[in-house]
Amino acid sequence: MTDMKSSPAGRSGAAAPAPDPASAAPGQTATTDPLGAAPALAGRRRSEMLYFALRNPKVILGLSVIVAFLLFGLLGPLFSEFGPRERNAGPLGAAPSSDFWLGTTWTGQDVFTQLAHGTRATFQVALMAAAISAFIGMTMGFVAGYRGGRLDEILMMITNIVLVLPVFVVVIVVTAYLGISNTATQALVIGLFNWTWVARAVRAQTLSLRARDFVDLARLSGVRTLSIIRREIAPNMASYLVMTFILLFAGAIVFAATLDFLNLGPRGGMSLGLMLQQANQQAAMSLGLWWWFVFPGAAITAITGSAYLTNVGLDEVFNPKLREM
Amino acid sequence: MRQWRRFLVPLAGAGLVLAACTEDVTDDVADGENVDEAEDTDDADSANAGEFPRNETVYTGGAEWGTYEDWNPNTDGEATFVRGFLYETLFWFDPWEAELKPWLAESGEWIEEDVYEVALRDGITWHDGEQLTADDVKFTFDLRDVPGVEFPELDEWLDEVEVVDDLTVRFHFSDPRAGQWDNVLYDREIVPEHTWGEMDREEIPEASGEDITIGSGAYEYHSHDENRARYERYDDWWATEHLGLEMAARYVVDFRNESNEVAMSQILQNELDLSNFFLPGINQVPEFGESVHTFYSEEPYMLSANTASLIPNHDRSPTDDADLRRALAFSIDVDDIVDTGYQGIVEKADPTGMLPLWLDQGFRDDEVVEEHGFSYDPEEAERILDEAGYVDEDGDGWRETPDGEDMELDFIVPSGWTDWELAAEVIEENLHDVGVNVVLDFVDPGQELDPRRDSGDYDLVFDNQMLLQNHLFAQYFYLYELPVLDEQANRDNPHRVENEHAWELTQELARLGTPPTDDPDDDERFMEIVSELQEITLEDMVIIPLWYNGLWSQVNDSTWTNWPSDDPDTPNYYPTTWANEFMLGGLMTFTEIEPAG
Amino acid sequence: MLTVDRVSKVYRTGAFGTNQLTAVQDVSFDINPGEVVSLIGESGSGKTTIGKMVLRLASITSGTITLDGVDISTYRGRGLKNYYRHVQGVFQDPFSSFNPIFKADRVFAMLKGQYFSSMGRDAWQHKVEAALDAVRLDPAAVVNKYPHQLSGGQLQRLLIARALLLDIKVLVADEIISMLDASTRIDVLNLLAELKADGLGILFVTHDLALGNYISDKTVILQKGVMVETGETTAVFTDPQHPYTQQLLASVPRLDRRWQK
Amino acid sequence: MGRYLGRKGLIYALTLFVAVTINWMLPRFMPGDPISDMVSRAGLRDPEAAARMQAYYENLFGLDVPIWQQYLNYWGSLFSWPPDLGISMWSFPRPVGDLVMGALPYTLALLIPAILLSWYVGNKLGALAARRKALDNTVLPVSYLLTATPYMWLAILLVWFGGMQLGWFPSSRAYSGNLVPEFSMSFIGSLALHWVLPFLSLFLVALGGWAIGMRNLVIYELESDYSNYLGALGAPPRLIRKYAFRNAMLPQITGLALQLGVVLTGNIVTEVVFNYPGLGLLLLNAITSTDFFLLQGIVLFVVIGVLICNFVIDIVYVWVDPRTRTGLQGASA
Repeated sequence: MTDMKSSPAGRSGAAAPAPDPASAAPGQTATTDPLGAAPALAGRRRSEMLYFALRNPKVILGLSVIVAFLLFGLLGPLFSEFGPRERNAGPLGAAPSSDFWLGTTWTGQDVFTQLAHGTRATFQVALMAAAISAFIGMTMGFVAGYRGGRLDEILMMITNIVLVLPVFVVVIVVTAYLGISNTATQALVIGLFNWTWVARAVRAQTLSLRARDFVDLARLSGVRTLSIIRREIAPNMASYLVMTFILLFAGAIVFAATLDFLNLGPRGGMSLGLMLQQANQQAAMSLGLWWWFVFPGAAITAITGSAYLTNVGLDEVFNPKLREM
Repeated sequence: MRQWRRFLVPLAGAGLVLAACTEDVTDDVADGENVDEAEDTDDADSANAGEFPRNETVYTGGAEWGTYEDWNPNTDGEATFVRGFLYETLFWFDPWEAELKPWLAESGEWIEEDVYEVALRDGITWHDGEQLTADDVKFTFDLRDVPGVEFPELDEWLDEVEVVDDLTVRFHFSDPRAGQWDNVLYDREIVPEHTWGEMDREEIPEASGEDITIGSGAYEYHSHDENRARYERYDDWWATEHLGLEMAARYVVDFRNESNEVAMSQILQNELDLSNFFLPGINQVPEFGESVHTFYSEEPYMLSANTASLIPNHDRSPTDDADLRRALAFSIDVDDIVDTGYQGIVEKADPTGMLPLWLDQGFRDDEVVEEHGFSYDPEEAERILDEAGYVDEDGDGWRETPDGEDMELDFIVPSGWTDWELAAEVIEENLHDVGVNVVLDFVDPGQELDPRRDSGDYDLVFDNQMLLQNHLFAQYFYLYELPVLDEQANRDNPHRVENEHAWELTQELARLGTPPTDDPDDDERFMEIVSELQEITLEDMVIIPLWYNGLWSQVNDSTWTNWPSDDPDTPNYYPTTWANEFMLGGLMTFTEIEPAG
Repeated sequence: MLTVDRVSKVYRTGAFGTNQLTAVQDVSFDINPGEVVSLIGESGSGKTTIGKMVLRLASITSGTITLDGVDISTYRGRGLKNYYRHVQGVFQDPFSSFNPIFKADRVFAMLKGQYFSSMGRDAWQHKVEAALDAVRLDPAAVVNKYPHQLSGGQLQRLLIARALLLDIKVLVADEIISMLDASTRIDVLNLLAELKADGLGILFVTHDLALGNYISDKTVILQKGVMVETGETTAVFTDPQHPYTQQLLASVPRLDRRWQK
Repeated sequence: MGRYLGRKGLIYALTLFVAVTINWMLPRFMPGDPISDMVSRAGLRDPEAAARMQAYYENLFGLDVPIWQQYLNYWGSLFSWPPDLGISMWSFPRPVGDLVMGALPYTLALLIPAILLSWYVGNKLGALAARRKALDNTVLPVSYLLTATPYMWLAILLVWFGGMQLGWFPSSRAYSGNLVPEFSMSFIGSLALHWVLPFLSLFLVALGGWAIGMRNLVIYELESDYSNYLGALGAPPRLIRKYAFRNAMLPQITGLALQLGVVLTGNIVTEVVFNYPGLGLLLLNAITSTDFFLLQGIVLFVVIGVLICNFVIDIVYVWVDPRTRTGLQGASA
């Protein structure tokens, strides 16, 4: 059962605009037109793609920021002598200074340390959640698009049902009932509900790639279905899959931060959302401790914003029409 | 696109108007009758029924965490001000002097060993003009056997309520628990028989009471929605004539708030006059000392409302071992909790757990505390542990039990209660320092904490139900009440201690009035019992008192002044709106405030 | 050798397959070694569907297709793989037949992986070169090239060479020259003629009557999925029985006549 | 068109069925027993009284019948009028329906203007940006910044800056403390003043996304074959832009449906930050007080609301896109 939102018309990428219910970026994939991009890709070697990618200022800027934050999350904690929740690390509620670069919280926790640990946890959750969403969404999309028929109908029915459900509310409810004890569970819950647009988009493209003769030829060569999807179809969508993953990653960051902010996240650790939650709960605004809530929010914004930027850049790389604009 | 614009712009506003309309409608449906009534009784100068002039209105908050749905004074959990403003009690309790003061009652005394006589004030009327008489008092107390009504056990020791005349009531007791009875006297609101009596007795606990908010108090019900309840002054209040008390505020609006930080911004922006929220950091905002005040202008800033303690489970190994409990008591650095967790807005608790009120009354047995008390001393803690056989044999850094088993204490902490989370983390560090492995188990406060505490599924837990009450018996009821049930749901004895002797003493204590009474023998016996209970409690280290949770109270004096404080020029009542503490001075607070400027 | 017996194909469309579309109805013919059977019809007549059914790329709704007496629809897994050892296809659009992001000779590597995994490198190289030689392609010109760097004719010949690597008995050639330049068409046709001479059975799917006439031994004419005429090519073309065939033949432009109003 | 809407209707009906069923199942099959919690909270010492209370509540919440009957009753109560969503435990004994209806106007007052205005202004901005390079250079980065901003952060910044630093707007509640909801100028004025900041936090974040989407789509359309063709035919640029804009609108309308869930998410955190008494805050209250019946009621309401909005958007789509009317694409499988 196809519905027109994913019709194999030339604009199918554009017709699945809201990439991610939590990412708040409706037009993000609007111009991502992998079917249009495929022929462009066809004539180009991958190294050539990489060449363009590494010369696209958007990709460079976006990736640098993400990598910088990743490194900060990985290495930052090593440069701090404090624990993320350690009280009295410094004076109480101190403004940023040379000793405490990002200031301290109301109980004297070091904001820099919290930010480093929070960034690490946020990356962990987001990468795991994105991987889970990507796996489910792509599997559903590939299988539905490749096998077609009754299976396609059933899978798309499931997808459409989950698509219409207000995902965040569902996740909140599930979280509330189950209680989330660690980052892996949180990633799993986010991942489990955040794949629908991936499934639809991947299916639409699989559907169109599947109609190409080279797929039939692979079958005539005795290649099994799974290998055909993996070796013939997926590589043709590689650029799109990469971009999908980036969007999922950005979405999962916001998603996890929002859950943490509502105190529905894992207990005990530290994340960017939790920092915001604690700042809000401990009235950082009233106390005038702006550094407590400005930095974690800015970090989330910077990471997700950079992910979007990278995506736009990649879009230009894969879709030369855009590059000329 | 043009037509789009025409279509959209009004839509933006439409949502707001919709909100206004719908609210209006639900409000009419919910309490239309009462609004009409309020308008009827209004003087001609009542300009606008929907608006409360700022300078005639007191805004309060911090007492209501549910919703304003329970207008039934006969059950627990009523909406804020149902006790005190609408319905009143016979007495109120003044914690400064530790004595009951007459309220609806003119006087009350034990005329026989087991008979207590109350004389009501003359000329008290209900809001609808009916007289408040002894029959109303009898009606109120005769509800004691209805399941679900407050004081379910009163029936076990109060035999009969006798109406002598319109203004005199005698209570005949099978077991005259004087101390406990005082508690009932200032806690139980008298309700009018002519409204509540029309209901089937059995249905009374389930009634919302919203349609019969007729009390005797200083304020009448005005209206409410989920987030606020509004009260309007009752101008024929009896206390004006009898006690010369007047309520300066014509309206009182009480807010339910979602969170402390919201209350913080509201008190700073003069959107609350009296806030009974826990507002950590209130002593650090620029407004503090200017427009915003607490009871004390310096540490500890707050009066003490209850004792927060670490509760070890007596029903589980290894916390059933007094030596271990004692070692825990010595290893906890309460000052650290007070200084960093609370930034000095609470006070460290006395080892006996007694609230300052009782310390001031001289009930602390210093000798006992000297011998059995505790303070932060990790070395002593290690010594006790070593001696009791809690040593680290396998070298993993953690002590094992004397039986050689691994020891891991399960400490359940309500997640999201930041102050308790912090305190728990301090304790975790402290215990780790002496080699005791404790694991913080952050659980959902509503869903998991209460059931697990009540059923004894924990090793360690915080609790603060040792409350500010009229008599020390309450503290020892909390500590020793028997029998221990599968579900200790009434909040007493969550640590599941079984000490028959202590329980006997406690019950005996409840029969004695707080000294000084008219009977020196009783007073002597009272002191004996209290000393012995202190000794048992400390020796057995039943619970580990940590700090006094504050009677959180912050005021903004921009609109209303003369709030209670330790300044001799101001009243010194306990300024709280919490339902259980309101008759401890909260009500008196409102009789003292004055418009600013 | 390959027998198509009363084969039909019905597509289900719409939600839950509520609509049916009959693409092929009761078609029967057979192909013998060294025989070219042309399947002629206009677009939508079901000729490609038949080709796909023979190649097991589309399921058979009813009827049977047998190869050497074995029903091909029974093949699964290894059996199917073995079937493809004997039956192969070449399609209309050479560019679509190659995965655009890989080099063209990957189609050989794919076969090596599936069918000749034990064969040594040199032996394989030799075999590929022999196949390329058979289709008259210079290895140096086609190996290590991307599809877009090659011409349509080269690509089609690559595909035929690929099929030749296997031990094929039947080749399904679906419009294989319709997208080629006129100059390369004849080369491919001549190649087919050679293969036929070597005993290969060929199912030649085309919309072009003249081409069918030129190449085939037997002809099947399809109209809207129904087989309207079948028989020896010469018989069909000289003495068409069915009005549709007659009409078709009458409408074929003839090189030897001028177009007249 | 009928077929297209029929198919959509089928999806929605199935979604509703699944959502209602899951919603019904959650409190019954998840760990924890709400009724026991409620009884234990009442703190009865007498086990007999506790048992009586348990029975009373089970009867009250309809839990004293076989599970299949509970399920059927659940459906029955939904289709009765007014729908019976049960009784709240958090605000016992108020009906869940009452609570939801009380909170709904506030949420709608935030959501409807935020969604529609952000959509309108965002699309307008995006279309303008696609046309003017100079504008594009400012609109695009700002839009990316906005769309990457988490709702709660923007809300916190607005509270801090607009509410605390500047003191221009109240930063919590829906109307001032000295008012009673009624149809008066002062009340509506207060409502409007309290509405500004939470509205802005929703509006701004959503705005960015729409602007980017529209800009990209218009550029895409302007570069498309038909635009080039029109240009080659000598059509005036105005006309080409008009076509491009019209075509670019279509995905933006579909996007509106998909965006619904996102804005709803933002709405929850925004209401939490601003203590705005809408459904989001109610939802969180239901969760923190483990009021499963209220939770169920809200979720059901939200799901139905989202389904209705989706359906409306589908109808609008049919109205805007002629292809759906002829069933041109609806039939493709």
